[in-house]
Amino acid sequence: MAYNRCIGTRYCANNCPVKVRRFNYFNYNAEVGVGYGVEAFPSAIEKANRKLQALVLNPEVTVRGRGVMEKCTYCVQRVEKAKIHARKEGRKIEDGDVITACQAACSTNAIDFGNISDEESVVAKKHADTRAYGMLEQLNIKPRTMYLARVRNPHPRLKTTQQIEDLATIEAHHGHGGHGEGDGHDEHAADAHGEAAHNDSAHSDEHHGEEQHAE
Amino acid sequence: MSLAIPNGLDNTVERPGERAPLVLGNTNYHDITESVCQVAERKPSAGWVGGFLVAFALLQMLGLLIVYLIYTGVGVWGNRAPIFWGWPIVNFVFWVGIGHAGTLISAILYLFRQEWRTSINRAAEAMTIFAVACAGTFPGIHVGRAWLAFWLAPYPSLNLWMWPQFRSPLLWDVFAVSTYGTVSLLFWYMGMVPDLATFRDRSKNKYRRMIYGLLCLGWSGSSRHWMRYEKAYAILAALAAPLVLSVHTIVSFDFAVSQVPGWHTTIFPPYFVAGAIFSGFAMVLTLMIPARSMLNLEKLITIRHLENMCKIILATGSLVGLAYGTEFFIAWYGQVPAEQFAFINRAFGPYWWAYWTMVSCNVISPQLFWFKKCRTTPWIIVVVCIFVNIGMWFERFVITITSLSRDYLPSAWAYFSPTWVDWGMLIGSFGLFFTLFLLFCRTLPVINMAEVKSSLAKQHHMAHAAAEHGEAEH
Amino acid sequence: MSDTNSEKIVHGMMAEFTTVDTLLSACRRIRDAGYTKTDAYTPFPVHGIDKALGIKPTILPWICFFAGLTGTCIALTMEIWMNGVDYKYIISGKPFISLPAFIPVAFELTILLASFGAFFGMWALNGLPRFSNPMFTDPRFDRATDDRFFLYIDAKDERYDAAGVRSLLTDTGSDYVSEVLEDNTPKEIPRPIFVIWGVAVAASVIPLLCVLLMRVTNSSQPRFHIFMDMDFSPAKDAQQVTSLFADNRAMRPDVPGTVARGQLIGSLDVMTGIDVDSLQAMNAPQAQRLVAAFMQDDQAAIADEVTDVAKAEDDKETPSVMDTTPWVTENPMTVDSELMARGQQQFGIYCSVCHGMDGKGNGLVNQRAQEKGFDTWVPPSNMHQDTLYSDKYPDGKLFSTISNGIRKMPGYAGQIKVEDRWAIVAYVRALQKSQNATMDLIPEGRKEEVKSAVDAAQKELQRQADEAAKAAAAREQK
Amino acid sequence: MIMERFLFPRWTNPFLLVLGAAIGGGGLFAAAMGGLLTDPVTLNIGYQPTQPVPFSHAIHAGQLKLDCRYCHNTVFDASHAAVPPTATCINCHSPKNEAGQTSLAAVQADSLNLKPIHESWKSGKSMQWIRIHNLPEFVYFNHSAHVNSGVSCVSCHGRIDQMEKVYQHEELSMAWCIGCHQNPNEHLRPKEFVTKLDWEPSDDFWKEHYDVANQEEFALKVREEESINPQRHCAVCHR
Repeated sequence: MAYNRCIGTRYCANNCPVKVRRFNYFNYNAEVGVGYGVEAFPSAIEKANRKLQALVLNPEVTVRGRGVMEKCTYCVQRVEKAKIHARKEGRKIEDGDVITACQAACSTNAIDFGNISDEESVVAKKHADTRAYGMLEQLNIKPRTMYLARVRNPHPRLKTTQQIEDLATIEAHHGHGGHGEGDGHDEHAADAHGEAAHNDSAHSDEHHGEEQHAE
Repeated sequence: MSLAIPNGLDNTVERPGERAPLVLGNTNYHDITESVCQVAERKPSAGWVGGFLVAFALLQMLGLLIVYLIYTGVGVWGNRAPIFWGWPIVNFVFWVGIGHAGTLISAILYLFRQEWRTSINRAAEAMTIFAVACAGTFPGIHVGRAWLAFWLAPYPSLNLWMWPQFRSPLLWDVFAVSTYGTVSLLFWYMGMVPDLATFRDRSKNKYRRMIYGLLCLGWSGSSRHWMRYEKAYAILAALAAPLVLSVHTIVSFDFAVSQVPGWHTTIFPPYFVAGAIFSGFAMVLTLMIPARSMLNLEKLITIRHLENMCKIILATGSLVGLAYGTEFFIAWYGQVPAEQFAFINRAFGPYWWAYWTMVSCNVISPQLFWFKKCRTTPWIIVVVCIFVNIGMWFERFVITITSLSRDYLPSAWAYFSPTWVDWGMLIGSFGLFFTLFLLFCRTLPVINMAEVKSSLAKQHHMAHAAAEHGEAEH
Repeated sequence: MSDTNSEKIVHGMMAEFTTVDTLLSACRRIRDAGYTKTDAYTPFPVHGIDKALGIKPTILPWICFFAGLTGTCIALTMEIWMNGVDYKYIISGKPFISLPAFIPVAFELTILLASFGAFFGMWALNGLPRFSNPMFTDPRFDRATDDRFFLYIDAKDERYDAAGVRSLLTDTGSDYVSEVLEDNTPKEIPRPIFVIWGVAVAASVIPLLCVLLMRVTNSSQPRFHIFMDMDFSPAKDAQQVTSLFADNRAMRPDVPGTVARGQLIGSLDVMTGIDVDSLQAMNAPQAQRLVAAFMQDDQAAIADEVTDVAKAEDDKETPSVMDTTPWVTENPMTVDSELMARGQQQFGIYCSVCHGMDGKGNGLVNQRAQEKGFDTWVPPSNMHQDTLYSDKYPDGKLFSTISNGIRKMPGYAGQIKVEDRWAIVAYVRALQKSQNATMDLIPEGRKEEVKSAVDAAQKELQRQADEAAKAAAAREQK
Repeated sequence: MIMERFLFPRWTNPFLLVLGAAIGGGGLFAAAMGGLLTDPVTLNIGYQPTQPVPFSHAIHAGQLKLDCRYCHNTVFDASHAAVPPTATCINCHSPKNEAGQTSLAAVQADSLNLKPIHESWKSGKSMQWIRIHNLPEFVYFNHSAHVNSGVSCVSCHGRIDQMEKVYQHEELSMAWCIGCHQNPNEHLRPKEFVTKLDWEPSDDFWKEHYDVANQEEFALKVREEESINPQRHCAVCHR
């Protein structure tokens, strides 16, 4: 999101199939003085209510004004910082360079973040996992965020015939097109990234066997 | 010089080998001038003054609400995730639809040589302009930062050096609606120039004469001018005809190009255009029927005109009904679960009331026009047309809001409820429309005198020729 | 009719008709009579009159066609250039030059420009707007837009002759034939209009001059923000002020008693240049004070603990703390060419300003201070004295001097990173060595190279000295 | 009576031409003025505020050849090129005490101009320097990313070392940033000369050190080697 370029038609939000976008309908920073009238002068910011300021707004991202769309940016400030850091050191982004805020906060380490165009990275490997699936993939929206399906009935000898067949189809499918996502991002090679999360909610084939969390 | 048409003749009856007259009464050219000019020249009636005051008050309310909106933020509307487009867009599409009839009557009926258009085209065109003005208001104020809406224009900014995104249907929409507004305005104005010259030449007052003189650009009625004028008019009609079809097509792209279930359908362009013509004609009739009696124009806008328009309403209304059916068929036939759900949800989901209001107003009520009695009785026409207007507003409501409120993920479903600002702006937009329309009635020629005279001349010529023919036979 | 009328210019002759048919037959008659500069004025377009008068078809359709074509070209060029060439941006995987997506705008602009062509072209070809027209002089002509039809023969016509035309027109059945005369309204454009225009043009120069002045001069006023959205952020950036903290600084110092992650370089020994374990054994209270000061991030206290210079100078009997402290004697960094380069660079930035690039204590700041003769200035030390060599002045002590200053030299701990200070130490050692180095110290392979470089440098120095001497001699002579 | 009928005077016909020309000319003039007025050269360049202390970059950076990093020491490491704390000034300008002594070797210890610095040093309150090169806060310019790629200070700040009183020398508009991101070649130089504002390579410099013919070739080579490909998507500068 380039917040400063957004004029707020909200068309993107309508079209977002997963409805993750939110809109700044009002000026939620009025308290700290960033308004659209006389209050907008910087000197008044200091005089204004300090409540929000005490929450320590992140200086590395734009504090959104009124009338702009809002979206998770995959912590672009951290991504850019890591990219610049890696550039100074003359190397490529590696696993662990970018820790997104959600990843840092996740108490069960369920989130991985990294460079999906680097086949050796953890996320790329998890994207290639047979358990990996994207939300609403059938719409051809090519999500970069992937989830991992539950692990069920791990012992081969306990698998039902149905499960073995299913697994065979899934594996065949991944063998063909599983690595496609990274290819379109040459220009953004360094920031191509993705997530892989262990998902503990039900996937499509609810009726197959036991469920087990992959911790 | 009068024509031998008895006063009060029923011109809705077709006699073989003979054209029914389009102008009634003992009419000559001067009578036409008189009956049209009296509308603007006499003192305003109490009804006009009252109507204008009400409309103007509503316009003020719209203005104040816009100020409030821009000062506070677009959250004053009922738009909430996931319904990011609410009433403003419903109103926009509704008004754009209304704005189709005028240019359609002027352009397409002109190209098809439908003489009966001459009495109604001016007012219908004016209505088009005013409806487009109402429509243009909404997307302008709908964006979150209205003061930056000029970023949509492809102007060279020395500061940013950024260009708009031509692959987005929203930008097509900007171009379509602004082009449509501009061309309609040119078309309307150009058609009015000879009549403005008539107004000039009848002016008793120096300033009136000066103002109309300026507006009519020194029109003298020279045959050379008329020839180029007619050519230009024909060309503009030929250009406006595809334009009028394209506008609602492109507006429908805003929806059809997206991937919201219920929006993403290829039927939208023709369906929107049919709906637009339908609602536009309904609005023209809603206005014309009271206006013709209040402004004493019954001889010029005859029952035959009304009947013809009713036939078009019947046709387009049935087309719209067909489109509703087709949507359901395609949803079933396409076998996309999300799409199927969207349509079942429309008819039987939480907005069932809106859907069935739409269907009954748009598809069922115009079926009355199969009966000649209904299409020739003005009050029945008005009632049906008001229902059609309501129905067409609900059509846009159903498309925009039911589709958005329930799309792919049930975790992101919601129910829309409008705020008082939504209501105020809908009503205020009618204030804008009627203020402009009432001003138009008082200051500009409401009927295209030159064209009516021209068709009268043709009638006369034909009558003359028939008489001569008859004489020769005897 | 007054006398003035006879002097008026006669434009032509017009005749009034009441029906289309009489007009048309009159038109045919005058056409057949050979008149070409003729025209008819009617309240509505009369069909067949172009033939009756012999009017040629218009070129308007061509104007429209080319205007429309221009519209298409402008739209496509604009879209292709803007989205496909000048600023490429990936939008949902669509190609940069996406013709289907470009069609709607191209279509709309085609229609728009073609309509402009038809509209403006028509007025231009008609010579309109034209407000003053001799035809309007006659009040009877007002009915030309109502229900009367006028035929007009221009006086410029070759066959025009007033009496003949009048009789011809009367002959066609017109009951009103009249000469079209110039009206007597003023012909000259009123002077005030030009005055107003002139004033407007003159006034428009003022904004132009203002803008040009803005372009060439500096201003103490910051840039004007037209739309302030998000230009000023309530989030605090580095080095901004805030009312939230007593010291008004938005940047916060480290929490006392902690070392931020990633900020501990090596060990305390590396950070201070002191062998802290030995110090603990020798002078436990001092060691504790030092560590405490370090943990509090109290630069002044650290400096006090490390370099109690005043005490050392006043009390010559007790040995200075500087001498008794167990300094780190070996540079803890890996000394390699990279570190040396780093040291040289950092020395160049921070040290050379006073100590000079060669470390002899005569940097540009010193030179200027000496020149101006400030009594508060103390010349920096020459690093090439044996008391500063590593045997008497251990690396740790040099590090500590850089960090905390000594005597009148300020400490640079705040400006130079720990690793860089050690790099400077390494470089200073090399610099010291270089001054008294002999050829024996140079590896065999590079002796030649160094020798020639030294020779060249000496020659250059000699040349500079000679030049300086010459210049001095010249000055003296003057 | 008849003569009272209003007729447009005859001068209106020629006047229309004059009016047309005036409207056309006026429109062109207005458009040109609009463009000129909103041109960043008009709006942005030349901001020269008066600082609390008349610090002369011409003396310090020009004559005394202090490296930029002596004061702005974070520029190679951080996004922000630090404005020096009072302590950095005190390195050379420590105040006199009652006895007329300075705690450090000092120049201009009595100067009135330095009074605010000395007061700040005593009170511990920061100097209120006025920021000149101030981008809107939704722009995230990173100094270290640029200087480490070999973009000199002079590219954005001009010849600060010649400025008695610093002013904004470049547009610092988005179009200007994009211009360089589109074609950065002419702004690249070897990293060791980034802070040398007056650096002019000698004729054989490129041949001798980099084995290329000229700066253009050097730029291409270094871009290839260090993959310096400035990007133009929004998230590079906006977050």
